[in-house]
Amino acid sequence: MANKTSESFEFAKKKNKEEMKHHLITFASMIVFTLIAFGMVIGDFHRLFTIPVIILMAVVQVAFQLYYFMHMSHKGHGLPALMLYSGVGVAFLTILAMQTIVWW
Amino acid sequence: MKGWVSKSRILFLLSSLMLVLTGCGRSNLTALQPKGEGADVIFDLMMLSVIIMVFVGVVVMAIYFFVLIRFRQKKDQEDFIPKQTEGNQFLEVLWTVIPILLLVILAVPTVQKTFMLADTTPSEENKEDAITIEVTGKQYWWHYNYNGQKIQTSQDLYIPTGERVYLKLNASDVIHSYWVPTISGKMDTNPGENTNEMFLHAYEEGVYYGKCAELCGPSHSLMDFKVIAVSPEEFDQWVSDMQNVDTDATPESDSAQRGKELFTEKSCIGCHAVGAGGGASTGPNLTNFGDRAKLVGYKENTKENLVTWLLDPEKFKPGNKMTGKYGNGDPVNPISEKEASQIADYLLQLQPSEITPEDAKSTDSDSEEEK
Amino acid sequence: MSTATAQKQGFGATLWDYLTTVDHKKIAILYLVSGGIFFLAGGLEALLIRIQLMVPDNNFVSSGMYNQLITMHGTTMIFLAAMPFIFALMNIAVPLQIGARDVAFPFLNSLGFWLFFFGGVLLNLSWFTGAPDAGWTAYAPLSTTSPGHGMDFYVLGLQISGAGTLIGGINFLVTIINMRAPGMTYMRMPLFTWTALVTSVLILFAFPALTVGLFLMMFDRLFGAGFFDPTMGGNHVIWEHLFWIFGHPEVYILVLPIFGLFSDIISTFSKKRLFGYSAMVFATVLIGFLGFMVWAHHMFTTGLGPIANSIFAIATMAIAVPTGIKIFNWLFTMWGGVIRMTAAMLWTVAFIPSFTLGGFTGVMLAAAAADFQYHDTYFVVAHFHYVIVGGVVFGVFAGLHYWWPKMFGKILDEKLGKLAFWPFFIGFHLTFFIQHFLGLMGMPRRYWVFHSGDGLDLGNLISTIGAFFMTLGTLIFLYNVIITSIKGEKASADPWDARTLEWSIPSPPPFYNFKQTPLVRGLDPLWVEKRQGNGKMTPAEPLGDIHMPNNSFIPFMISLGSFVMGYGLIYQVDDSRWLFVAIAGLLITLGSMFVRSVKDDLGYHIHKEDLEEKGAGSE
Amino acid sequence: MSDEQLQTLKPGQSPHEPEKATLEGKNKFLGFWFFLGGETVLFASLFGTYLALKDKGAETKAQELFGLELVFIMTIILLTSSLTSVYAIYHMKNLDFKKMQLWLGITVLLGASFLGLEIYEFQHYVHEYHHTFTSSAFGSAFYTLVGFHGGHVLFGLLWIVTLMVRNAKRGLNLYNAPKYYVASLYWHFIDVVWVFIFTVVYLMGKVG
Ligand code: HEA
Ligand code: HEA
Ligand code: HEC
Ligand code: CUA
Ligand SMILES: [Cu+2]
Repeated sequence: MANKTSESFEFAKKKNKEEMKHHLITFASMIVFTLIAFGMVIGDFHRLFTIPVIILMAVVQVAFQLYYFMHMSHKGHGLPALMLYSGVGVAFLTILAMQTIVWW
Repeated sequence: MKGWVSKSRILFLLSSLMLVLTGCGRSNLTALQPKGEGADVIFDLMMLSVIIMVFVGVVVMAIYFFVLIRFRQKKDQEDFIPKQTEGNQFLEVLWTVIPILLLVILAVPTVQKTFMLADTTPSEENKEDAITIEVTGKQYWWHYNYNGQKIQTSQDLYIPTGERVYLKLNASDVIHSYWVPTISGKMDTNPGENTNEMFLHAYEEGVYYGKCAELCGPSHSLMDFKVIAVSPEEFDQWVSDMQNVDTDATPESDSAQRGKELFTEKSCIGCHAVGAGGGASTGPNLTNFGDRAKLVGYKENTKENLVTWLLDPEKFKPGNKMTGKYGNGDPVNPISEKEASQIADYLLQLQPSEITPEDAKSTDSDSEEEK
Repeated sequence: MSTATAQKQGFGATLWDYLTTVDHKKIAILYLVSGGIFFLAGGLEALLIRIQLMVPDNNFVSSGMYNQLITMHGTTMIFLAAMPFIFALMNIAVPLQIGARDVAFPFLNSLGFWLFFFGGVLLNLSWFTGAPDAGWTAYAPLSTTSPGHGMDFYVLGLQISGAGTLIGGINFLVTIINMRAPGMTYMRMPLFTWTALVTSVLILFAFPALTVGLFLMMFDRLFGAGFFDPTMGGNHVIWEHLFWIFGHPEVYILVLPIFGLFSDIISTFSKKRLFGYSAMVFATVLIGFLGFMVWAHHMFTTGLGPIANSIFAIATMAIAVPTGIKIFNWLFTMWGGVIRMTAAMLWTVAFIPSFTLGGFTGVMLAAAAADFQYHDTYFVVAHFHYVIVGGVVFGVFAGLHYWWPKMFGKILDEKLGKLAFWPFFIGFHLTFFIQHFLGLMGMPRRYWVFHSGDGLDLGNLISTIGAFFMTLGTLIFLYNVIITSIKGEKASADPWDARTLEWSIPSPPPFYNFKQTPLVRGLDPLWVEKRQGNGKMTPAEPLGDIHMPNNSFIPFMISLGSFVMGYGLIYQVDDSRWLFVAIAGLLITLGSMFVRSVKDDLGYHIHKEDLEEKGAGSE
Repeated sequence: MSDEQLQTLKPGQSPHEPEKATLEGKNKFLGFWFFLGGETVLFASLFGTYLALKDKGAETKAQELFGLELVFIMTIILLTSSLTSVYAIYHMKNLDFKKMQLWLGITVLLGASFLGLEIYEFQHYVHEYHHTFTSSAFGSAFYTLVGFHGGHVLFGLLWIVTLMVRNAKRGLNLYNAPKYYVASLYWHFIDVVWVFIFTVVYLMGKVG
């Protein structure tokens, strides 16, 4: 294990701190998305309007989780992303099928 | 190497021979001699696909045998190093594009015919006259309800020739599948809300063999039925005969009369209706039992067989839903042999209609009847 | 631990070694042996099926027994014979082909095997009390209402062995991605490794659907849930979807690695590099991709409607294109080469027309409207035995002949190999070719009897005779295995004049595989060195200590625990005291996992000096 | 290599990505992500089943059944636990073991309270509405989907606690860093699934 100098460690630490700030912002926006989603349901908007919006909120929130909290935005996550999206592809087909060709 | 080739050739010859020997199978069971619209349409599609496959097959096999014969290692080639070709763009494009084209040729009629077969609503002008029948698959028999005609029957489905008869398919226990190969493709019968629809359109009169095609338990392979296609006039006759059954009529013989009483005493009536109007449908409707060619779908409908069935249904249909549920509650001897004989006499004289499978025998004549 | 493996061992020690091994080469042998046993069991079941169908209205087995036989035959062959064969071949070849010392997760490799094994044993124990009888597809509600415990064994046996397979899949994914030797880029990987990679991806995404399906079925059968019960608002179509979302990719899981090994074998025995390598890779990926969009072609008659049927029909047909690319590339690899007809090559050459015919009938089935006639008839039985036996089983035989020297250090007798081939090959076509016509002549599948007078007698008789020919072939192969292990000659490192890395090290390889990690300089690295170098791989690193994983008994215990839990769950419906057995099993599993996570397992080192002592000339 | 792995890492030392510093770590990292890809399909199958069976056979439909207050609280708790586990990994990257353990401890507490509320919620449905696992297909599908998630939470808790206890004495090293990292990924994934559960099951259930 090649030991790096403590300078580079300090640098990394600073970068981590920077990132942590982003994480806080991420978290705050996730809470906001949640509030919007719940708010729309409680507010009793039309369902054709509500459903797409809350699903969108969920997708954005999940993207935040994946890219920031789970660091998928960092490099070296190409294959994890590929596999995850392949999984999402299969997941999408599965759910689509269950919605459309189970009852007739 | 020569041996290899000739051996495969012999094999091929042998299999073609087998085909000739067996012919195309029983003429009222095979899918290869269609006698109805659905089977006909499908047969065309099959032939188209076979032609495409034969074409590709010939190309593949030609290259295959050429390569195997031409490029086998020769005696002096132990140390020969062939050229290490990486590929050939032209060839690779060729064998990508040609199959795509062939598949398009197959896909277009496939889609067209898939939609055609799924078109199960009668057209505007014959909406009134179109016959719709509810088919219910049960372990291990079929129940029919001619809604428009107010007739309920079982096992044998009477239809007129020359028109589409619409079926609504359902099951009451597990999945079955309704298949009359010579007239039409199959369709599953689902338990629950998922009702399926299909049509039968027989071109000619005949007794067509039907099979249950979805594993449904121990007697899956015995869940046979018949579709009896008769001329429209005969069909109308049959309908009116069935609608006018007199269920109270006294049987001619004493034995049959006693049988009729036993039919109630031994709780048969709890599951079997006699009378096309309906009633219990836990077991097959027996209104025209005497007209049937087959007992429980596949056994010759003789008195002897019927008595055997009544004494021990397991003998003919393992796992059937009648065993142990009738008679005096004694699972071993629910009814005596004498009683069975009397009931048999009663059931066999239930022949309300002039129209029987005999009237539709035209296509059945070329294959011998089984024992 | 290192000393234990180095010494000559008694039987007990050997047994213990295999129970605890994490060495991919030994796990390969474990997979091979258990897969082989299950194959014989499945074959025996097939024979009984064929004997029952030899003559019309036969009563050789009862109808209930017949349904158990077909269910167990299908389930055993797919999950317990074909899958472990695939894993055996992947285990022996993949790490060696990429120049790795072991797989990425040796411990998980072992765990995957033992879970598979115990799942298989659980499933087969059902024979004592009544085996599952609703077909290998286990369609509800027949399966959920089937009396007795047969279907419970099916559900839990497959659940446990499925977990093992999933673990194995992830292991191979990471192995292939992370453990490649320097210079072994993706586009230099042998085709077998490529197909193993794609197959692992398919496993990763297909098996979870089965897992869920089996859970739902378990809840319905054992805990009173109503997923598939129409009276409770359930719907059996959900099962059909889940099963086939798994089931269709599963058939490509089986056949892709076989495609890969055929590619390696054909190029080896034609002395040519693979024709259209990148097209082959692309086709593999495309088949994997399309494999997930076609599952409903098994459900054309379920009643999904013409729109869904058409979409799935077209998607299904599309798979013919990449598969065709493969067929033609194989033919053109042989074109211009020098073909050596060894036993391995014989199976391969026989595969091409057999599989192609199976593929053709597949495309015919894909024509949705026509499938209304084919579905659930012997036409389908013929189709899938043509692709599975003519593809997968031929492939396994070819692969075994090819890699046997690498696994056991001895070459399977070539004469006997060819002698086994002919009866099997002829029997195969005899059995299954005629079945196409049986189906079209009105014989549905899963039929315990057919009636005399239905015109099906002769075809069935011929089919049965064919099955006996296949048995003969199998027996000759078994004899070959025994004879070879007794007096076969020792194999050299590279008996076939082959092209890939596994042939650069001794047969069988030392337990650390490569003394020095090789440097890969091109596609077919060994061939490159043989033509352009001195015939040996150049090392990519100086000789140094080698880090090795420790053996472990924990995988066995985890699997044993889940086996016990499965048993308990099955019988708790009869008597709730069995719940304690289930809980005990769970505790064994969790406890073993706990031990695993708190006990550091750092492995050990083989020291440089020991390696030098063993002699530099181990190649 | 191996013994080095057990040396405790201290702040001020490199590497700053201790979870991926060894080959084992890299393998674990990749393998676990792949596993999550598989889990995606697993949960999709459960979601699909739930959507197909929603309200089927049940007396009480989703709209009347669900209350949003509790779900909201549970959501906030789980989201927060996601943040706290990010903090833990932040401190791990800075090689500050003590703080990492602290934040993980908070994560565990939040997770446990989430689980407690979930159990309470189930109880409520069973007692007030007789909405049980065996009462209808809807019930079966609901408890299976949400229960699978709950099971994941439980497993995650056991896992993290085991890690914390096992390593309490010896601190962070290259051997256990990947384990911590992977456990945190798992925890985030649980949160991802929950986001879809509260949206698809509860909110969409309420909307009807
Ligand atoms: C290894 C296993 C395997 C493989 C590889 C395949 C390959 C294919 N299968 Fe098969 N299949 C099964 C195993 C397999 N199948 C099993 C087990 C079942 C039954 C399960 C059960 O119900 O129990 C089944 C059932 C099955 C059905 C459902 C039938 C029914 O139940 O009604 C269908 C329908 O579309 C189908 C289609 C196909 C197609 C289109 C391919 C294609 O991938 C084939 C592609 C190959 C070729 C086409 C040949 C080579 C190509 C060329 C030479 C190019 C040119 C060709 C053309 C232009 C046509 N299969
Ligand atoms: C990998 C998959 C695989 C393989 C290799 C096989 C191999 C064979 N299969 Fe099978 N089969 C299936 C998968 C497979 N099958 C599936 C999935 C089904 C559907 C099940 C269902 O409907 O649910 C099926 C169904 C099926 C049927 C239809 C049953 C029905 O629908 O009613 C038939 C009938 O002929 C059959 C026959 C055979 C035969 C003769 C072989 C032969 O190739 C077997 C050759 C091998 C041997 C003959 C072994 C030799 C045995 C010995 C030497 C005995 C020695 C014994 C000891 C020492 C203990 N199979
Ligand atoms: C529990 C319900 C039940 C009772 C009671 C019952 N049956 Fe049946 N019966 C059935 C069922 C179900 C079948 C269909 C069996 C099959 O084909 O799988 C059947 C079939 C038959 C058949 C053959 C019908 C055909 O279409 O070929 C006859 C005849 C018959 N029953 C007569 C009787 C008589 C006589 C009795 C009384 C002594 C009786 N049944 C009592 C359920 C019952
Ligand atoms: Cu009914 Cu098979
Ligand atoms: Cu398929």
